[in-house]
Amino acid sequence: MSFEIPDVMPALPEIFILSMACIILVVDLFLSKTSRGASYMLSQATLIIAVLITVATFSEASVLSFSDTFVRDGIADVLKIAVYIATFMVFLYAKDYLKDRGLFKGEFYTLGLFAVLGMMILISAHNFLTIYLGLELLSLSLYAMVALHRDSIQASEAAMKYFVLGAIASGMLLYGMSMIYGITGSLDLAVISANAANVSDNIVLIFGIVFLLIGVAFKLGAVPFHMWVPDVYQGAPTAVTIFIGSAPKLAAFAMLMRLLMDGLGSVSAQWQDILILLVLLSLAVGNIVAIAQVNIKRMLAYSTISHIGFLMLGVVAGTEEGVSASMFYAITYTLMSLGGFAMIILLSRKGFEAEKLADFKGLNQRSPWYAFLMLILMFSMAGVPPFLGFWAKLSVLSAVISVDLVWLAVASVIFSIIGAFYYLRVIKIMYFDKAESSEPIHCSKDMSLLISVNAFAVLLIGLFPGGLLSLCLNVVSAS
Amino acid sequence: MFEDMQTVYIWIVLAPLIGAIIAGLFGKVVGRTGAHIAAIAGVAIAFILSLYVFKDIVIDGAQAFNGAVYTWLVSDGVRFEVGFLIDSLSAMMMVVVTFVSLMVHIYTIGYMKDDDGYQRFFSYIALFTFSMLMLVMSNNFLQLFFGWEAVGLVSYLLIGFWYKKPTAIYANLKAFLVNRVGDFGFLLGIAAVLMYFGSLDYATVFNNVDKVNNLTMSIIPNQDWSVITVICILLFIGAMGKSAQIPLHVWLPDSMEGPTPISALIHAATMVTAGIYMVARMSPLFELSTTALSFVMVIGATTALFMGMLGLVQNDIKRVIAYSTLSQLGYMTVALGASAYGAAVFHLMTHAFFKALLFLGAGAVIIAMHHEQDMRKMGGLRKYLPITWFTSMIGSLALIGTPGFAGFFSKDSIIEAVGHSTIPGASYAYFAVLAGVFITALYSFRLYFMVFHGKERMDEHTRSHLHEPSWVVTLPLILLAIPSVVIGYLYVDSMAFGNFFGDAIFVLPQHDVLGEVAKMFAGASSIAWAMMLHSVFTLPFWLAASGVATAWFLYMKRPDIPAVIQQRFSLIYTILINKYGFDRFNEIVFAGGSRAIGKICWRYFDVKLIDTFVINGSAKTVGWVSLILRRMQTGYLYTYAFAMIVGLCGLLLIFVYPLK
Amino acid sequence: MNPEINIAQYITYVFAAFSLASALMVITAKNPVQAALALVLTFFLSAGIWLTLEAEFLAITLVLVYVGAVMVLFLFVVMMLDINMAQLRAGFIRYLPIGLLVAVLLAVLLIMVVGPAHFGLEQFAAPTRHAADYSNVRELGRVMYTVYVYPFEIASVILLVAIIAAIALTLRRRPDTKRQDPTQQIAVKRADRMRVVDMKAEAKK
Amino acid sequence: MALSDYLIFSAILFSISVAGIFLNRKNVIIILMSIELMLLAVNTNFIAFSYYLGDVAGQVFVFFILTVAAAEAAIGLAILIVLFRNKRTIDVEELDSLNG
Amino acid sequence: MFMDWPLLSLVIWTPIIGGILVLATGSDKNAMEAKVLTLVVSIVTFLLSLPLYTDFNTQISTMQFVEKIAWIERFNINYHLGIDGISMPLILLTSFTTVIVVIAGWEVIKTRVAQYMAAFLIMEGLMIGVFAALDAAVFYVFWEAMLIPMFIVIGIWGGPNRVYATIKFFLYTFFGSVFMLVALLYLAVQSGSFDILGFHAFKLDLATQILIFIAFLLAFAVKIPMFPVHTWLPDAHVEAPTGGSIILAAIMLKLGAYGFLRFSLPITPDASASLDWLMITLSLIAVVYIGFVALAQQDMKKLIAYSSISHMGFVTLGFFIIFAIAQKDASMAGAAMGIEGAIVQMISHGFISAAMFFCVGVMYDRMHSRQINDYGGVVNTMPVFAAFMVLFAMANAGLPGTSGFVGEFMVILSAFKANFWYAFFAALTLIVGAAYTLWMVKRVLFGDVANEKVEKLTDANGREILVLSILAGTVLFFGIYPAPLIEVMSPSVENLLQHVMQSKLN
Repeated sequence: MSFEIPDVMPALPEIFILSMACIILVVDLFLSKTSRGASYMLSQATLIIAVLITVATFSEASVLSFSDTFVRDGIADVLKIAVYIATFMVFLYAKDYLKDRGLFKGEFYTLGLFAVLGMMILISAHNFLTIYLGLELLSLSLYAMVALHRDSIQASEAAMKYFVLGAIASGMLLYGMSMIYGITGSLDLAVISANAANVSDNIVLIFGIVFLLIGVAFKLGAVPFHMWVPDVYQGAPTAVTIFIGSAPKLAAFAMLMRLLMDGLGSVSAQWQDILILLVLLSLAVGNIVAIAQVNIKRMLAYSTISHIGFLMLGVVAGTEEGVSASMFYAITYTLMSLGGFAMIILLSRKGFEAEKLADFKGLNQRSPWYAFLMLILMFSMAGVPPFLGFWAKLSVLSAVISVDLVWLAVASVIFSIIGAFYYLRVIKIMYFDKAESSEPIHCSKDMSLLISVNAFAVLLIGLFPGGLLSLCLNVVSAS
Repeated sequence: MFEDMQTVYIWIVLAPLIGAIIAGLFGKVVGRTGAHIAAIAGVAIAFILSLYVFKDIVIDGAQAFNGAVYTWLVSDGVRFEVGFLIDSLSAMMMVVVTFVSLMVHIYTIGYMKDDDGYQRFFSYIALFTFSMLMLVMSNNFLQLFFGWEAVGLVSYLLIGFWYKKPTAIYANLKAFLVNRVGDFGFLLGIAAVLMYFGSLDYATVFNNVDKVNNLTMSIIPNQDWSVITVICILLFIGAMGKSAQIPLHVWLPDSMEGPTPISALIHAATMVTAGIYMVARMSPLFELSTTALSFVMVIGATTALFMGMLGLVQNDIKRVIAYSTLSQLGYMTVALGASAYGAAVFHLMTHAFFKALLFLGAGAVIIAMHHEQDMRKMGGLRKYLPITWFTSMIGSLALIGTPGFAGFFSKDSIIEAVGHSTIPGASYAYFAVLAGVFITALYSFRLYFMVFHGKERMDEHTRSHLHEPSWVVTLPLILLAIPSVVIGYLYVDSMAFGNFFGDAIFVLPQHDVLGEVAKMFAGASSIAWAMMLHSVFTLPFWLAASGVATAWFLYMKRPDIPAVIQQRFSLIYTILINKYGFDRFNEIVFAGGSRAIGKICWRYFDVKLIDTFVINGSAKTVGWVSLILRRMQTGYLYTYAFAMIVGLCGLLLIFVYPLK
Repeated sequence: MNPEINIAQYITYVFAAFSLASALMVITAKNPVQAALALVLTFFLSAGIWLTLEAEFLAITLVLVYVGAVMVLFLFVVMMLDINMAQLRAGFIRYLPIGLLVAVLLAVLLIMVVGPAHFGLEQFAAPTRHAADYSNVRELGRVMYTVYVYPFEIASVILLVAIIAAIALTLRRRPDTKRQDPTQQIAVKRADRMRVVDMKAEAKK
Repeated sequence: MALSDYLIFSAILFSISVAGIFLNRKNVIIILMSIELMLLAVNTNFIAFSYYLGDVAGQVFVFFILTVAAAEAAIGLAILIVLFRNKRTIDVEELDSLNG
Repeated sequence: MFMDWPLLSLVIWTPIIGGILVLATGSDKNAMEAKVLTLVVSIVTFLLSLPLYTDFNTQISTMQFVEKIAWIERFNINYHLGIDGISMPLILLTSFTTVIVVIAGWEVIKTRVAQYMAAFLIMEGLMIGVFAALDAAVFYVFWEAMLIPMFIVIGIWGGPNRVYATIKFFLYTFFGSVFMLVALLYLAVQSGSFDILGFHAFKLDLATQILIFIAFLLAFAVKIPMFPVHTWLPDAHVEAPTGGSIILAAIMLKLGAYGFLRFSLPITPDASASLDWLMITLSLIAVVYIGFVALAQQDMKKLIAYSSISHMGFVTLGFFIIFAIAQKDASMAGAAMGIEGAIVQMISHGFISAAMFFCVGVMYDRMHSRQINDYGGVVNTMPVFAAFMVLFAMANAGLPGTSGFVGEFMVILSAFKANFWYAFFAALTLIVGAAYTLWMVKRVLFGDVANEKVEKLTDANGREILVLSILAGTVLFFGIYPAPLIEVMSPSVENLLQHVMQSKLN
């Protein structure tokens, strides 16, 4: 057999991140406790440079490398940039929180960067194998990060649950992959796509797809494979929750898109119904159960589940518009989720986790500014215009309507009404309830700035969403 | 004098309005004197100009004026305008309205001199004059309705003038609402007019009656009703409200809670006759529907007789006159039903004078008695209040139709006209109006004797302060007494039987009862004289005379008998004292019923069914489902794993198994 | 039919049967050590099955990596954690029926699809066996560093992460052990050790 | 031997491992072992397919799965130890501080 | 002279940006600055909106002051604004009412003044945006965004049960509008853009039209609100601060009615025609049933709220009788009057309900009670105020000479053409409306001084009299001379009618 040395240039960002992660790992060993800031700074620099590298080499065209196990296209680049930025924000938001709790260690950053690498691999995967490995790299890093707060009973419990359920899910994913492999005879997504169309045995195909989808659904947190989400969100240190709740959703979306569109796009009729069922269940359970929550981290977890329902809606459509809408939704959701969790971090202090809804009482009296930021985020999550979340919903709804699934759109919006209630409740608590403490809110300048930028991005991109929407559509169409 | 008559008309309505604004908005600035000067000046200008218009139209025989002042709005090709139709009918009404109003204005200076709301009162009555003028001068239904409602508003404000009195504010609400019931029909009538005539202009409507004459409409499926009949009855429902015809009469007696001057002006002389005026104005329509005319006649006859009977048992001086007013309005309505529009309007005019006179006289008594209105505490006032006594006597004589007095001519014309009418219900009406004559005489002189003659039943303190009120009170009495005597004689020829109204009133030849009556006096140089001569041979005269005699016997000669009668005929008495139960019925069925419906609708439908059950219920259900689903998140790893496996099995069962 | 193949077939069936039996033991064993040992047995037997599928290298790897390393790690942890065995068994029977039901249901659902109807010999004919000089290891080796170099690199990163994670999570300096930190000792300042307290002279009562 | 025989074997193995996960209410370690069983089932699937398809990719996949599984086991056990240190137990039924 | 200015954008964004500036004044230490700034901004906006009237061409029915800029190319969404004779008066009403609201809240609001004022300014811009939008997406954005400030206003400055009320308000309206969103998206997907005028021309079969109509109905019926989805309104009104009630009644309710004109009727004319019986029934239920319910109220604000629902019944009645008229009479005479009457009713109700709520607010500020039973004989201590209140009560009861009469009158006239019974039930409001309004007036204003609290009342102050006078002037002006109002809307209504009568089915 002939073999060409693969072109490594498309994978430059991955290589860079990997190298930097290793460097930070080593550097951190030689840092004293007081100079841990260096690891942080290095990590942030890494992410910024990664953004620059990706932007500099950005191209909408699709490039395959490493014997077609790796693909770099516009979707990948956009999602990766989003991942870098999200992670950058996570690191910044997490800094004070980690410091207060004695978690300000190099491991957080190295594991974080490895998780980023895992996401990038997942995003650029073009082969079952790379999908699996990327997923595992990401998951293993996250399991470890959840457990990083070693003295916390909740964190270790959450990590254990996450780990076990994650392992089951990847087992199922693998089982599905084996089935698809068995009937299409390949692990390469393009080949699978070509072969799947000719498969005579639909039963086995759907059988495999069910298992595959369970793997993805777990990663996304879709019902009924969502059970880990609330527990992990609540149990993990908020600094980790914010990470789990943001960037990995982009990767999970990429995984969904790669598997279903790149790999099984030719047989979309076979998976559409399954996905619809997952969408409806996620919307229902996510929105309804969130109402009963008193812990805001848990509430946001259920909110995530419902958002995942919406996110998958675009993919249900199976069109370019649909996928681009979902991609837009993923990016949008990441941004909102970051802001939401950042608010929790903001209100937390040493020895105090502001994770009860009641901790937000009277925030408007204590700090109108932060209350306003949270208001933007909550309304955006509820899908009220002019905020970003509305356009995300509009895009996916428009996508499903354009494939004549109007009933699905109607069902979705009904659930979003239920959903609006608990977002409103947060606002109600902030604005209409009396503050229990008049203590002013302290936080570092950089965090304050970033959280403002974050919330205002939700508003401003909401006012001018055209660029991002077009970008998503263009990259999806080009690949 | 004026280049353009339209300017005159505009000033006629504007002058009282300006007076009202000055007295109302700037009452504090201009003070009491300023307020009454402004209001009286306004009305006086209106009166003088009205006289000028009367001369122009009636005496000089100028062409009737019909023109728009401005366009209210144009919609869908229909122009809604505010404009004037000045013909002999409106000219006459203008004079009556402004004259009585002026008298009442002057009288008020004395009557209200101690009241805190002096300026407010002048503002209201001036505003009333404006509204009433707008009503009578209107050349279209819209403006008619404007004035119609505006006088209702002022009436509302004036009945409740003493807003601290619970009875007053009850009465004004009642008055407004009952009037609204009438307006309800009126508005529908207007809508029907617009629908079938395409315009609200009188002229256009009357010119097009032929086109609509034979049309029918079906309100209840498969029941075709003549459009004209429907329109007329709907419009007449409006008149029933305003002119207090059974069963919408209930507000008028209660309206006596207002100060006496407005009882005279609004609830006797002018506003309540708006319905009569309106029907007369609509004669071209009503003439085409015998059904409507019968309806009008029966209602009017019933009112005339039965409301008069209520006057027999009242002891409140103003209420007696109020029931008398109701009865007289019934007479006018009967005349309308008999197509004797001229007689109706003629009676309207004479009634305006003598009823205003009676009311103002009663007011003078009330002032003198220190706001005592119970006749049982009066008596023998003749010597203390000579002018009041004399003018009141003139009023009473006019009311009962003593030959020569104003009321005689108008009332007799009506009775004769009804006698000649052949439409269904005419005989009942004829009986009613005849019986009414006796009743009228009886209650009128019952009042007269109880107040001015007989034993002095007031307490000592009151008696010691009894004296004739000042000239501002007596002057209007005298000025009103004059027309009460002479106006009938002067105008019976032209108004009732002549061509006074010209084109303003239209009567079909077969309905021309007044023409028939006139034939009786054919050959006489003056119908007035002929009527007077003829009267002594007619039933009404003797009925009236016997009424007076009965009153004298019962209340002067044998004051003990009424109590005996009261006991003997306690059932009838109870019925009368309860006013046939209309008030109770309305209170329980309509007022109570509405409130009950409202409460039931609200409590059970809005609150219970919609809010509690559907809205909060669905919210609760979601919350409940939420709690249940939440409980499924047990926290146990095996539950979660189990859920995943169940999910897997479920998906396989749903999507894979059916394919097999 | 070739008798040789038949024997291999029987061996496979026997291996499979025992493998499943020992797998059942894994999940039903009273003692985690027993479970671990049962798992080892399962792996061994499965490795045997893999051999019949001409995956010699992987079979060996399974034994070496799993039995040799992973299971030892398991045993090590089981021994290290001081677990009350008796207590851990409670409640198993109570949930057995429903668990069994679902497990059987799942098995049935799976088998209906993967059974002969879809994967019988008509659909997938048995491939001819490779010649004796065929090297499974070489085949794997040839693609591992060429076609699959990228996954290979990723796998190495995963192992690295596992190392980092394991260390980060379990390596700890016990708070109750007393250690000396020379840098701290040198950097000590007077204020850290001594506090000058100003006390007022107290008058005798 | 038909491919289905191998697949049925792994399907049963898969079911057993699944049952092991949710039947086990006391010991997290057994769950970890069940996961290993599950991966074994998957691996068998891949190898069987690889053999019947005559494609080496399946075996490569298994190779990586084995690698990852080892890493996974390491992290899983590490988490287990952390958990044990915190709670002094690995009883599944006591892992319920997070619920609802 | 203003034709070339982007006037619509100015009247939309001036208050919004002004609102943000007001927010920036921060804490209550700078309350005065915040108030003055708000007043200036609201007056400037009002002045900016005046040229919309003066420069309006009443001869044409097409959109005027059009602005169109590409906004979101991905969905072919344009920032497309423009007004016709229907939306222009409503915009003026909005900018006018905002000034009133600002003055109304001047001394009453004492906490978080800047936020309060800013909320109203932002709301103003958003509401004007709804009226001016010619792109469905732009419309929807404004439509929904408007809920946010109102939610906050009721929630922060509202009464004791404000949280329930405001969440009910938000979810209710949100419930309705999401269905509209789906319908709009469907139309956009089918027609390729969000252009509302494009929707008007877009052909749809009857089944689709009916579904779309129902989706729109849910949104607009909740907003108006129509029976039986009206129960949020009394709660919201009762709890809202005076300013909130005024805006809610004066403008927000009109948005729903406006939606029928801009969306339901022209986009789904055939569905509207086939479902007109439903709309008429609901409208008449609103007029009669809600009237009776109002009669049973003990809370003044609730009473006025129910009265609002009842009055808005006339609006929907006016819109939907046109089909019955067209059926009877091919010349359509009377149809335009129905719609014009309905629009006049919208405008007039804007003034009157604002005035009524302001009156209640004036008393509430002194007594801290809205219960009718706590009052009695207010006229003794507050004569000037009482005079105004009687005027507005009369206007509310539809007295001729006040603006309240015009719309009702036209609608009843028109309804008679459609069917006698429509007019009959609609005209019942003459009685019922007067009953609940005047009964309240009687119990609150008239009578002897009921208790010590009433005894201590002080008459309306200068600021209050200013507001009352402005409103009274407007109410009387439009009652006496409504022609200018009809004149501007006439061509647009004619145009609309022609469009609606053109079936989309073939």
